[in-house]
Amino acid sequence: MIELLPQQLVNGLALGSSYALIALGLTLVFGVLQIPNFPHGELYMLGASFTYVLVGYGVNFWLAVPIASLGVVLVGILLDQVGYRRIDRGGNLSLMIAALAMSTVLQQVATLLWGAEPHTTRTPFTGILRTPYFSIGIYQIVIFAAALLCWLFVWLVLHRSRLGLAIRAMAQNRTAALLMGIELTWVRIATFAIGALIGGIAGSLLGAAFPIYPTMGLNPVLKAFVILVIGGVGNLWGAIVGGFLLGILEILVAGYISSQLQDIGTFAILVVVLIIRPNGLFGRAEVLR
Amino acid sequence: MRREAIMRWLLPVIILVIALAAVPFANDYILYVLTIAVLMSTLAVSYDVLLGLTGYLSLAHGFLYGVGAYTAAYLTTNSGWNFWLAMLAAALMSALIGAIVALVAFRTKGIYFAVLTLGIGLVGFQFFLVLEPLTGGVGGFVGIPGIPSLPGLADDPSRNNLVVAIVLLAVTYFAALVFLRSSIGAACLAVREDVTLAQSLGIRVGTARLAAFTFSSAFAGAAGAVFAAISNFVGPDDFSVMATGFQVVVFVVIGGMGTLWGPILGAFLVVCLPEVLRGAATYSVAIYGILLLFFILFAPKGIAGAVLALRRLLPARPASVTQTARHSEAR
Amino acid sequence: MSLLSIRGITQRFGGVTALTDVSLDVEEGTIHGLIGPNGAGKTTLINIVSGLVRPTEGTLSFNGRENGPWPMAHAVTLGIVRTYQQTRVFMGLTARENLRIAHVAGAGDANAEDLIDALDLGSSLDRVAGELPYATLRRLSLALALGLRPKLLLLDEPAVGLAPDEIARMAEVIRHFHGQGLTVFLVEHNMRFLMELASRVSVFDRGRLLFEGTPEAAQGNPEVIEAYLGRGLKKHAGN
Amino acid sequence: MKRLLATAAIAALLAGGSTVQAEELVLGEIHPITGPASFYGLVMSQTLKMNAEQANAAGGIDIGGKKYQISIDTGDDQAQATKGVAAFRKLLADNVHFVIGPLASAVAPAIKPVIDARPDVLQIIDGSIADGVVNGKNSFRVQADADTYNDAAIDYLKSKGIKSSAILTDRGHQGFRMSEQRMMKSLKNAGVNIAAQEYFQMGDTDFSAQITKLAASQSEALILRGYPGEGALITKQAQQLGYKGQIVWEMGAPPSTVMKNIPATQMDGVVNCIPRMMADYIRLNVPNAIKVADAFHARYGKDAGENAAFSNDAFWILTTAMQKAGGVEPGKVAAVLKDLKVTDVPNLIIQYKPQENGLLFKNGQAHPPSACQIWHGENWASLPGDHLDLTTKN
Repeated sequence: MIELLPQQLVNGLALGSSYALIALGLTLVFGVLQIPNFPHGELYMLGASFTYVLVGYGVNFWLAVPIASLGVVLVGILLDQVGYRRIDRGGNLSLMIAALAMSTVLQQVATLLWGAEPHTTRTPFTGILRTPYFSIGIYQIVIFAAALLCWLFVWLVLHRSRLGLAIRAMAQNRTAALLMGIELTWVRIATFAIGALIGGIAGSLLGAAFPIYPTMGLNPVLKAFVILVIGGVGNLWGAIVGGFLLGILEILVAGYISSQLQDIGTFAILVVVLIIRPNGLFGRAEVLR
Repeated sequence: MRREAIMRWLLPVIILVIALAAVPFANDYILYVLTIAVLMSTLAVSYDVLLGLTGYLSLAHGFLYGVGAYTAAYLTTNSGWNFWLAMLAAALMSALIGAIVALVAFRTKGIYFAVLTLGIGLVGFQFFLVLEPLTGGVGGFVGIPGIPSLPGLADDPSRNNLVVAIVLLAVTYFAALVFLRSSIGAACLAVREDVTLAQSLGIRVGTARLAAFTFSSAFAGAAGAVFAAISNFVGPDDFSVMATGFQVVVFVVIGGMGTLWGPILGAFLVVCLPEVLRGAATYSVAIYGILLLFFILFAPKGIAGAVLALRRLLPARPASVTQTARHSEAR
Repeated sequence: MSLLSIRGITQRFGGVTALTDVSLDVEEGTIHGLIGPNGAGKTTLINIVSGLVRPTEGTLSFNGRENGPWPMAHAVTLGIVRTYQQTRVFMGLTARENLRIAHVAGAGDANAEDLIDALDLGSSLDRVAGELPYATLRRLSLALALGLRPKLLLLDEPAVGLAPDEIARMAEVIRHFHGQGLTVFLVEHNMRFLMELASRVSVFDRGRLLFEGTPEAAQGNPEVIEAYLGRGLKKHAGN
Repeated sequence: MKRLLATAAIAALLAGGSTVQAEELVLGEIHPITGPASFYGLVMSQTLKMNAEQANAAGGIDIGGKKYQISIDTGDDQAQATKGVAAFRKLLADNVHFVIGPLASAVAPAIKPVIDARPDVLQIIDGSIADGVVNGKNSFRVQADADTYNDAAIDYLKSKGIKSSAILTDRGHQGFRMSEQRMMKSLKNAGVNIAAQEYFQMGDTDFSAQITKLAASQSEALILRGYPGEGALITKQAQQLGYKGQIVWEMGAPPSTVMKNIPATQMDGVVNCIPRMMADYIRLNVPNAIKVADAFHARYGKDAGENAAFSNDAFWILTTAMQKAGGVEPGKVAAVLKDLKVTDVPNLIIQYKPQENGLLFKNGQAHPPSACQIWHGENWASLPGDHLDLTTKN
C-alpha cells in the first residue's frame, strides 16, 4: 500500500487547500474580534450558491467569483452589524447563541431560495495532470494556488497597510486602540469584510469542485475551528499549515485505516489537542473577557 | 424573592393542570404532541441548569439524549429489563458519559467549550451510525417495548405515555429546584457571573460545573429512555446536533435562561407551534432560527423575563435570580 | 507569633521585575499596612499571597507551618481571603444572593445577620447588585470576603473612591471585625486612613521593601518620604 | 322555537340523503410536503390528488353498489421521524384507515410500530425502499425494495462477465445499508469477488483516499449506492484518479439532477441499474404513463417526478381492491390485496413482474421491473437488447 502514498499525499494537499481557505477567513474574524463566527460556514455556502446562480445566467466563471464574493461581503457585514455588534457587551455566551441562530437562518433561507437538490457549478478546468506517481485535477491546483494567494493577500493587508496596522492594534488591545483614535467601527467592518471575502472566494471556487447543499457549511466550519486550535487563533500561517495538515491526516486515516473514521479522526485530534493545550497548540493564554 | 418563588411554583402547576385537564378530551394525535412537548420540557429544564444557571453552552446534549434512548432500548429489548429500571440505567449511563465529556470540555475556555461539545455531538451521531450491532445503525433500533401501563390506563397507551412523561417532568423540575437551592446551585450561579471571583471566594468551580453538566446529562438520558419507549423505534436522525441538540438551546433561550419554568414555556411553544399553524411547518426550522435570534438580540431574558418584568411593573418587589447572558462572563 | 511569613519573594513578568526579594511577617491579631507609590508591587504581593499568581521565587508560610506558594483554592481553605482593587461582586445577582454564595462557600457557618448590620446592607438586600451605588458595592464586596470568616483578610485599597463619611464607616467596620480577632493585611493609598488603623506598616518602592515599623516611624523616615512624596518635595516633609 | 324546528327538519333531510347522494371515502397520504425533501415528495401528493379529482369527476368510485367520492387527507412528515409519527397519528385521529406513503426512509421504520399495532389501518408504501417496513398483513409496498436495485446491478455484472467489483455505499441510506449483507451473498453466488467495501455520507466532499485504494485493487467494476450529488462527485474523482473500470450507479438520478453536478461528457459509459421510473415508461410509451404525465403537466404545469408512477399505481391498486372486496373494511380489503393479480388493476403505469400465479404482491412486496441504462450524450439510454414486456391490462 505504500506505493499509494504519493497519490494519497497529493489528495491530502488538495483536500487541505479547501480547509485552509475556509480556516483563513474564520481566523481573521475570530482572532481579531474574538467573535465565534459559526455563520462563516454559511458565508462559504452563499459564495458557492451565488456563483452557481451567476454561472447559470451565463456569466463567465472568473467574473462570477468576484461578484459572488462581494455579495458575501455584504452579507458578512450585515451579520456583524445586525447581530454581533448589538451583543458585544453580553459576553461570549450570547455571541455564540446569536452565531448559531444566524447560521440556521441562513441555511433555511438558502433552502427556500435554491432548494435542497444538490448542484455543482460547471468548472472551467476539467483537465487532469497525470504523472507516474500521482494524478491531480488542474482545478485542484488552481484551488491550491488560490489558498496561497489568499494568504498572501491577507498577509499584505495586515502587515503592509494602514488598515492592517489598525486591525492588528485592535487585536492586541481594544482599549489601547480606541485611545489612539482608531475608528473602531470601520476597522471592525473591514475585518469582517476581509473574512467574508475569503469565505466567499472559498465558496465560489469550491462550489465548482463539490456539490452545493444549504447545509454544506456546518462540517467545514467545524473543521476550520479544529484547524484554528491546531494552528493558533488569529495566526494566518497557522490556518494555512493547519489546513494542509488536517487534509493530509484525514486522507491517511481514510486511506490506511477506514473511511468510516475520517470525521471521527478529525474530532479525536480536536479533543486530544484541547486536553493537552486548552488554549490551542500555539494559543496564548486567553484573557477571560 | 417571594414573587420569584410564586412564579417558580405557580406556573408549572398551572401547566400540569392544563395538561391533565386536556388529557380526557384529547385524541391520540394531541396526546402524542403533548407527550413530545412534555419530554422536550424535561430536556429543557435539565439543560437550563447548565446553560441558564451555570452559563455553559453545550451542543452535545442531542447526543446524550440519544445515549439514554439507545441504552434503555437495548436493556428493555435485548436484556428484558423492566422499563423503570432501564430508565434509571439510561440516566446513569448518560450521566457517566456526560461527566466524561465534561471533564474533557471544561479544560477549555470560552468558545472552545462550545466547539468541543459540537465536535462531540457530531462524533456521537457518527457512533450511532457505525455501532450497528448495538444501535441498529442507520436502520435504527426497532421493536422497543412500550411503557408499562399505570393502573387504570391499561387500555389507553397514548394517555399512559403522557402521564409518565408528566411524572418525569415533575421529578426533573423538582430536582432542578433542589439543585438551584443547594450549595452547588449557588456555586453554579457564582461560576456563571464571575469565575475568578468565585474562585477567590473558595468556590470549587470544577465541581460545580461538573455537577451541572452531569445533572443535565442524567435527565436528558431519562427523557431519551421515555422517548424510545413511546416511539417503539429510535433512529440516529433524532439525535443529530442540528435536531434536538440545537432545539434545546432554542427552548431555553426563548423560554428564559435560568428560570427553570421559562424553558417549559419555550418547549411547549416551539413543539406545538408547527402543529397548530400548519403553514408554519413549512418554515419551522427557519422559525426556530429567527425566534432564537430575535430573543437573544432583543429579549435575552426570554418570555420568563418579560413575564417577570410585567409582574415587576405592578407591585414594587424587584429582583429575580434570572439575570442571564447580559452579565455573564466569558465561558 | 507571626501568622503569615513571606520569605524572598521575587516576581518577574517577562522583562519587568515587579517584586525583588521581599520578606516580611504579619503578626497574628494585628492590622499590617502596606503602602507605596503606584506600581510599587503592592497588588502583585496580594495576588501572590492570595494564590492568584505563582511567584517566580520565594516561599510563604502560614500559622508557622511551611506551605510554600499555594493556589487560590488552598489559600481560602487556610483562611486567607482577599478583596479586589476594582469592586468585584456578582453584578447580575441580588445582594442577598451574593451573600448566600459567600455563605455557601464559607462552609455555611457564617451567620449573615451580623455582616448585614455591620455593613449596613439591610436596605439593599433584594436589589440587583448592578443597580446599587458604588459605596454599597464596596461594602458588599467586603461582606463577601468577611462571609468566609477568614483568619487573614487581604484588603486591596478598600477606601478608594469613597466619600469621607463612607471612609470613616469603612474604618469602623475594619476595626469592628479586627476586634473579633481578624488579622488584616491592608494595602492603601490613603495615608490618614491607614495610619489610624495599622499598628505596623511596610513601605514598598519599585518592588523593594523600603522600611518596616510603626506608622509614626514611617512618616518621619526620610527615605519613605522621598520615595512616597517624590524627589522634589523633600523640603516640605517636616510636618 | 319554530325557526329552530325548521332548520332541524332541513338538516335531517340533507343528512338522511337520498340514494343518489355519494358516500365520502377518505384516503390518507404521508409525504414530505415541506422541508428539504419536498422537492421529491410534493409531486407524489399532487398525483394522488389529481387521481382523486379524476375519479370524482367520473361520478366517484363504485364500491359494493355505492358511489364513493374520494378525498385525500395529507400528512406532512418533512422526512423526519418524530414529525412523521405526529403526522401519521393526526391521520389516524381524523379517522383515516387507508394511508399511502411514506417516501422518506427515516419515516417508514418510525411509523411501522404504529401500523403493526393497528390492524384496522391499511398502508401501501409508494416511496421508501427502507428495509423491513412491510409486514404483508396490513402494510404493502408497490415501490421496489433495495434488493431489486442490488439484483439489477448484479445481473448487469453477470451479463458483462465482470469478476471483481468494489462497493461504495452511502452510510446514511437505510435501504442500501440494511440490504448490504444480502447483496454480498448474491455477489458471491454470482462469482463476483468483492475487491473493497467502503462508505461515504451525504455532504462528504472527498473520496480520493477510497478511490485511490480501489484503483490500485484493479477491481473491474465500482458500484455506487446512494444519492446523485455524491454519485456524480465520486465519478468525477474516480476518472481523475485514473480508475478505468466500469462505474455502476444504484440511485434514482433524473438526467436534470445528474447534469447539475457533472458535465454530461464525463458521464459517458456510466451505467445506472434501478427500477424503471416514470421517465422510462414515458420513453417506452406505456399508454397510462403518457396519460398521467400529460394530465399532471396540464394540472400542475410541471413534470411529474420519478415516483409519481408509484403513487398513481398505489391509488388504483387500493381502489380496485376495495371494489373487489365490495366494501371499505380495511381487513377485507387487505385480504383482497394478498390475492390481487397484476392484470386485475386498470390504469397501472408500472409493469410489475407477476409473482407466482400472476399475483401482484408476495409477502406484501410488489416487484417492479428494473433495468440498467447507460449514459449517452445528455440522457440515460437503454442498453442494447433491453425490452419491456407489458404485464398490465392497458
